[in-house]
Amino acid sequence: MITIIINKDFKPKSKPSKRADGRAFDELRPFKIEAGVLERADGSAYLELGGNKVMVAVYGPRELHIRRLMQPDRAVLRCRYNMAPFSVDDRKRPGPDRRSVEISKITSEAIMPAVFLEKFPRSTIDVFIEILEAEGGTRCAGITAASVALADAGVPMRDLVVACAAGKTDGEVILDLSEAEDKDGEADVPVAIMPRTGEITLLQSDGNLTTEEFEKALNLSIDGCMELSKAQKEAIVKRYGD
Amino acid sequence: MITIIINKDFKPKSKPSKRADGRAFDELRPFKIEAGVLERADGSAYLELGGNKVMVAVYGPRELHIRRLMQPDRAVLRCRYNMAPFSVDDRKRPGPDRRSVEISKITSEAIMPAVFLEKFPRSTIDVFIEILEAEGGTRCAGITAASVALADAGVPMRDLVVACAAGKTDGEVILDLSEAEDKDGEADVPVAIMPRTGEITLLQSDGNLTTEEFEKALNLSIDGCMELSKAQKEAIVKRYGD
Amino acid sequence: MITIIINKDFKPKSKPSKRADGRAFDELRPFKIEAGVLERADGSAYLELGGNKVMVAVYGPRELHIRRLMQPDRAVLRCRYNMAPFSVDDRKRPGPDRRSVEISKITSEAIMPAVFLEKFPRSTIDVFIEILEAEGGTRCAGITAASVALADAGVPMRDLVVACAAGKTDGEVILDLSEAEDKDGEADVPVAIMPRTGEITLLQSDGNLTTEEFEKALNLSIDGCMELSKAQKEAIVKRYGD
Amino acid sequence: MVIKMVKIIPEIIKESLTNLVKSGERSDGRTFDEYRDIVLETGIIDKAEGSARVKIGKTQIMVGAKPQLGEPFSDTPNVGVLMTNSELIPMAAPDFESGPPDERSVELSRVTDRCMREAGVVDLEKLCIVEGKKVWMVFLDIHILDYDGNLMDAAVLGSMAALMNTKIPEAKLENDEVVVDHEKLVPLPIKEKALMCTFAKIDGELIVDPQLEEEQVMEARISIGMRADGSICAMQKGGMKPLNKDEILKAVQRTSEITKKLMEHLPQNNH
Amino acid sequence: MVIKMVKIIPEIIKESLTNLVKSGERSDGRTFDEYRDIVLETGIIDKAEGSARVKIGKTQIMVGAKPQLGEPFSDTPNVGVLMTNSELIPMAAPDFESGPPDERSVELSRVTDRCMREAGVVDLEKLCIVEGKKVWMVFLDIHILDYDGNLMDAAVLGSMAALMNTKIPEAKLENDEVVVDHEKLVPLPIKEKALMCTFAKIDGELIVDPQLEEEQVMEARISIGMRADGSICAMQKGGMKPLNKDEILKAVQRTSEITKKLMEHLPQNNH
Amino acid sequence: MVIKMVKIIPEIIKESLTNLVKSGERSDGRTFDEYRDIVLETGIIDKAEGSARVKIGKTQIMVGAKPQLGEPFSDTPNVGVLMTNSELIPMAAPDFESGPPDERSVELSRVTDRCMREAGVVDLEKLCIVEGKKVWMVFLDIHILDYDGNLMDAAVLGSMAALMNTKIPEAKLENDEVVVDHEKLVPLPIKEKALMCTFAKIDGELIVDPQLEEEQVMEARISIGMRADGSICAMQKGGMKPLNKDEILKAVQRTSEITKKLMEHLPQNNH
Repeated sequence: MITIIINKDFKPKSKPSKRADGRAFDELRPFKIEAGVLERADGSAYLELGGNKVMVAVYGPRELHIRRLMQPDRAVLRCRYNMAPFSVDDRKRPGPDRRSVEISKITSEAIMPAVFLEKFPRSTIDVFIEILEAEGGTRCAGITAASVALADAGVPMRDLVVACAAGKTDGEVILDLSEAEDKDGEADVPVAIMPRTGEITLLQSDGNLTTEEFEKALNLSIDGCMELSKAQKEAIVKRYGD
Repeated sequence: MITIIINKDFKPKSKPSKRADGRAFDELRPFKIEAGVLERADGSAYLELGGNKVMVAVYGPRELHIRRLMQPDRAVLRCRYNMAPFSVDDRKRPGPDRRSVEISKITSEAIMPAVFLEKFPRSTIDVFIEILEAEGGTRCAGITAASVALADAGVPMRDLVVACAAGKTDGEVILDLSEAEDKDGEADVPVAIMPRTGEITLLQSDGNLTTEEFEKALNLSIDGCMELSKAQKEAIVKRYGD
Repeated sequence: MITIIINKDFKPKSKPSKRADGRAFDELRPFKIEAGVLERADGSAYLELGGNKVMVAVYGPRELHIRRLMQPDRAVLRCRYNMAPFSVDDRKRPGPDRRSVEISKITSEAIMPAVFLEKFPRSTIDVFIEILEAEGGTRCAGITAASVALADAGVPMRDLVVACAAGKTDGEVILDLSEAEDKDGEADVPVAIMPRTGEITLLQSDGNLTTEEFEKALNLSIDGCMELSKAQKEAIVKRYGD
Repeated sequence: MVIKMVKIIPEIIKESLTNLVKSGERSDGRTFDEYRDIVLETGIIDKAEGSARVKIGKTQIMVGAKPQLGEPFSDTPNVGVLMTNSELIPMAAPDFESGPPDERSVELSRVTDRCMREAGVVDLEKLCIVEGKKVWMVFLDIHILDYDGNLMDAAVLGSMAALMNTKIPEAKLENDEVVVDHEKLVPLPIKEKALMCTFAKIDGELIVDPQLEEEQVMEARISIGMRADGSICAMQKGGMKPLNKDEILKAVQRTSEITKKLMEHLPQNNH
Repeated sequence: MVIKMVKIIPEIIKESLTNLVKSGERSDGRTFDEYRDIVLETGIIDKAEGSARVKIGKTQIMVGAKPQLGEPFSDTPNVGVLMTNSELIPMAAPDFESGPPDERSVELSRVTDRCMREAGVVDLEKLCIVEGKKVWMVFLDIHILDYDGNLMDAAVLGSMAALMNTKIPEAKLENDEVVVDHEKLVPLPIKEKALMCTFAKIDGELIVDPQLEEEQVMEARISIGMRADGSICAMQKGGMKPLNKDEILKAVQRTSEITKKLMEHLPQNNH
Repeated sequence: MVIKMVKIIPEIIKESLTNLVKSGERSDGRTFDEYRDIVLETGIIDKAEGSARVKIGKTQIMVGAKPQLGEPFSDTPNVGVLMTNSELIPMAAPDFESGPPDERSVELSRVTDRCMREAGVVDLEKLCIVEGKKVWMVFLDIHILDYDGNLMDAAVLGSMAALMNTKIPEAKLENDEVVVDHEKLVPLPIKEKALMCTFAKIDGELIVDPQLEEEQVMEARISIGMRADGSICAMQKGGMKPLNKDEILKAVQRTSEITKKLMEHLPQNNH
């Protein structure tokens, strides 16, 4: 029942790099994506990317009990990004903080363009993203896993949104910063796209970049997204067949 | 109007003990129970047990304003156990803490089996337990007083739930631990029963006991309950006559 | 569009004093009042009094969404007094504290008698008072500005409530204590009146006063109110014409 | 048995109470300047260093005082701290709710606090143990058990009595260490006595110590805190209608008389 | 596609489950004393000093243990601290909600905490570094991922396994300074083993390890924490109906048997 | 007089605004690259060590900066701290509510904070007084008074101006004591200048500085923070529809031009 795509045979396909883990500048960390990993949720997915471990549950479309949130012509999409207390080096106090509130908001906005919300007026689709272990890039990992969980829940979508970050460390623009690279890095550019059209649904930039470096980072992120996109689809195929 | 049962003539009825306050192993602390001690509440009771002073108010059955709590076929019973800030040695910060949340929950469960909730669909019965002074065994004292307050409010019940703890100190199983005995003690077993059937509606055990010791503590608690039960009934008779 | 009444030509009209800022005992600090200073609000006003800077916005009468607050026969008047974090010497943590909760309550009670609430059943009128800079006497400044903002919003009123404090420093009863005078002072008596009838809608006294001193402070406050009342009316005339 | 109905029909009660006041009477037979029966007990909670239970008619509150060692505020390094807190717990009335203190509860504790503080009831300087470092903080907790009107006067009376009842451990500085001796208890240093007197305005008349139904129909309320020496230490107007100046001055005058009698309820010395 | 309907029709399920129990059966074919399949993995979260994932049937939880340096409680200056927290995160069931822990969650963590603490699972005295000043505080966080009943037993099993899996840095007092060496990790000192065994009462019968639908129709619940030596270290009754004494004593007896088998799921040593 | 009705009829406004954009126009006559009138005043709050009021068209905000002594974060012991907070107070718009910051408010303050921090606007190392022990923490509080769109650019402009306006007391280490001289005020050390430029996408076109009605109908939003040297220090996409790569790169290019002009609104030196 459970689909596992382990990226074990991953080999560098480009020029050598000085990255601590030996990756090329345009190389993702090893990853795996599984669909349908939880019983109670309507849809679910599990994703590992480097040291990140992310679980996503989707409930809905279902009735929305809070009347003032209700939309007469479409479903509401609510995403909750949450870190487990044990997911980081120093225990995180349970409950939302400002960072998770912001990430929850932009995650909703990243996924929303792909979902046919207009098919489910007055209802809600709830996406719960749990970061079980964090090692840099969790917001993108959460979005990538959430799309798979939505598909697993049978929610009709235009496309499977996928997300990946590029950044800059030691003056070089590289793909998919690890936690260590992010900490010492100069910039981080998380991006989410709808791969069919290449349209961008999440974009942030944190740190200093020239406009050229930014463009390079943006392109690199999109390449990373395309690669993860394949794994998303394989996870769904493994779960449901073609 | 107010009924007072002072347990002043209480004398040891069993073998001598080494307890600090001179009680026998199966002896309750002095206690008194009064019904009808408040004006605004629909029902009320006051209980002293050793150094414990407990006041209970009951409101209801009354309309329930929170729709999502409403039950179509029965009343909701809501208990709130609260300690006054001055009730303990080190001032307690006002507001619920985890301990009082748990005690409120198990108090509700302890009382519920006795109440004919099905007679009052869509309504609520609210039980407010205020610990004015705490000296060990407040959860049981609260339950015992709450039953009297419910009866005083005219809430129809199968039985008057009554609660009492036994425990283990210095290797001996004894009834109704005082605060000092609880602090140095090895185990505490709070129990609530419906005395007509002997059925148990509250049971916790905290500390290490052999299965034999546990059974002894359970029996001792039930004996204590039976004794307190008489005082509950006398309090109600004193208030309303036979 | 915006009305400014700057009290620059203000000259002492009574006996000299030993007040740090050279004011006579019955002299207000320089002040100005403007109506209609915000775009989104239905009504607004800005007031300076000494170092105090106060902005008020009024929304309503508008629909009240919280059903349990709704009044079938009149509008609800809700006032929120809030200090900006940068308005005081030591940064104020955002959000309500006990002081602002009390001031919000008495501000509502001070303004309510003047408003024809019965004309707007089931609705709310919301008054938001922001203290941008505080230098003693902000609760009175807020009430005075709030009346102008209510008038600017077109809310029908019996009168324009106006507020001012008197107090006692160095054994002398004086009008309109500055922050420094309040800190070293012995008492403070904030008063709000409806100037047409002289009726008092706010009255507090904080500090020790003989009954004679209290009466003197009360009279002085009322005089201060009458002077501010003129400026309120001029602000409205400047905004709307006669 | 049926669900209990809300019992008050305010318009009818209002008319009846107003008519009574018009003819100089009150529903419980009191005169306009007469308090309900007051019962005051102190020292009722063994675990509280000071405590009092006050009944004014059917209104019943408990006040507990607990000292704690703490740091003084940086702008008053040589004085102790008095903290007043109150809770309108849901036990006391059908419309009181669980949760953080609402605006009525905040007003009650702040007015009580100002009355005690501005009157100089406690000699806070004597609560300083080490200047700028260690002082006694006294927490006054006002617990409302049964609400039948006039909480302000009950809270101030209970607080005054609880403070007079309070004993704190002796604290000394020995070899740069603060030694707190829980065996040697000394009375809290009480400097002044102050009480509060509340009037409700009904049909233009001021009546003292309003019971609940009078509060429910009153036009306005005025509470006046007064010291034993007759000076005003606190005042707070409440309610949705105005008062005029004469009414206020008359209330002050009457408070002077009434407070003298109220003071008799306090114990003679603190103990 | 239509909005999903709430799937449970409790009355019908209740009847069917009750009838099964009457005839000595359960909906998934288990006997009354039989647990669902248990899968236990430890050390799955690299950033947590100890971790475990427990699956009991379709119920799935994760537990992480993280040590932090802190001050001991003033009344127990020479022992470390174990803090247990749980969250019924909305991922795990359609009716779990975001927000501060509700009463079910508080009960779960408090019962787990008592079970671990009273059994003496961790040798807390060895977690003291400097008496009265510095001790290890171990935070146990119970994260519910998938809820299909019997969280109590899962939480205790996961907590026990996570603690046995926990390594803490060596901490020494050198020249009046606490030196914490993150390179030298030592196993958390485990003194005892304890697990919990929960029974649901349906139609007067006690069945172990209730799955969700059994919990939804049960009359009452009893959870019994037991140490490897057979002593009872925790007990908690739940549910809206009573239990009688015989049922309780029978449950204790059966727990002794079942716990022995449950213990086999734990690793032999802590590592 | 009747209760005011909600004034916006989004579909009609949407069509009208979209049609305008199609023909290269905007409702207030601006070009796609044109800001509304900007009014910037600094030093308006005497009690704040730095302050600014920004009006962009009818949008009005105030920013106050207040330094406080504090401890540095343990992983950056030799740098000061910049804390940014914003409140969408209910004064500013009919749909803003009292209470803790909502997600819009959190995003606003976090994006502003990143823009200031990543641009290196304040020389935080100079805010260290004693390494690991005492640093200046500068609190930036963004207070929204009137909301007519484009809060991001207003918040960054106001924050930049308030920081340039900020003076902090001289703090020195003398005989192991930190001496803070409130008479000697020194300007906050400003290292870089950075501003933000926000575009709304309507009908596929990007228009700068959207006013409220443009925000209400926009498909997406992109905010770009840029330093005086033309480097990108922050970026945040918003809104419910996607952007394509060309749109983003074009927005970056246009930001370079527009930011130069925006910078002219800032004072020449900090003072």
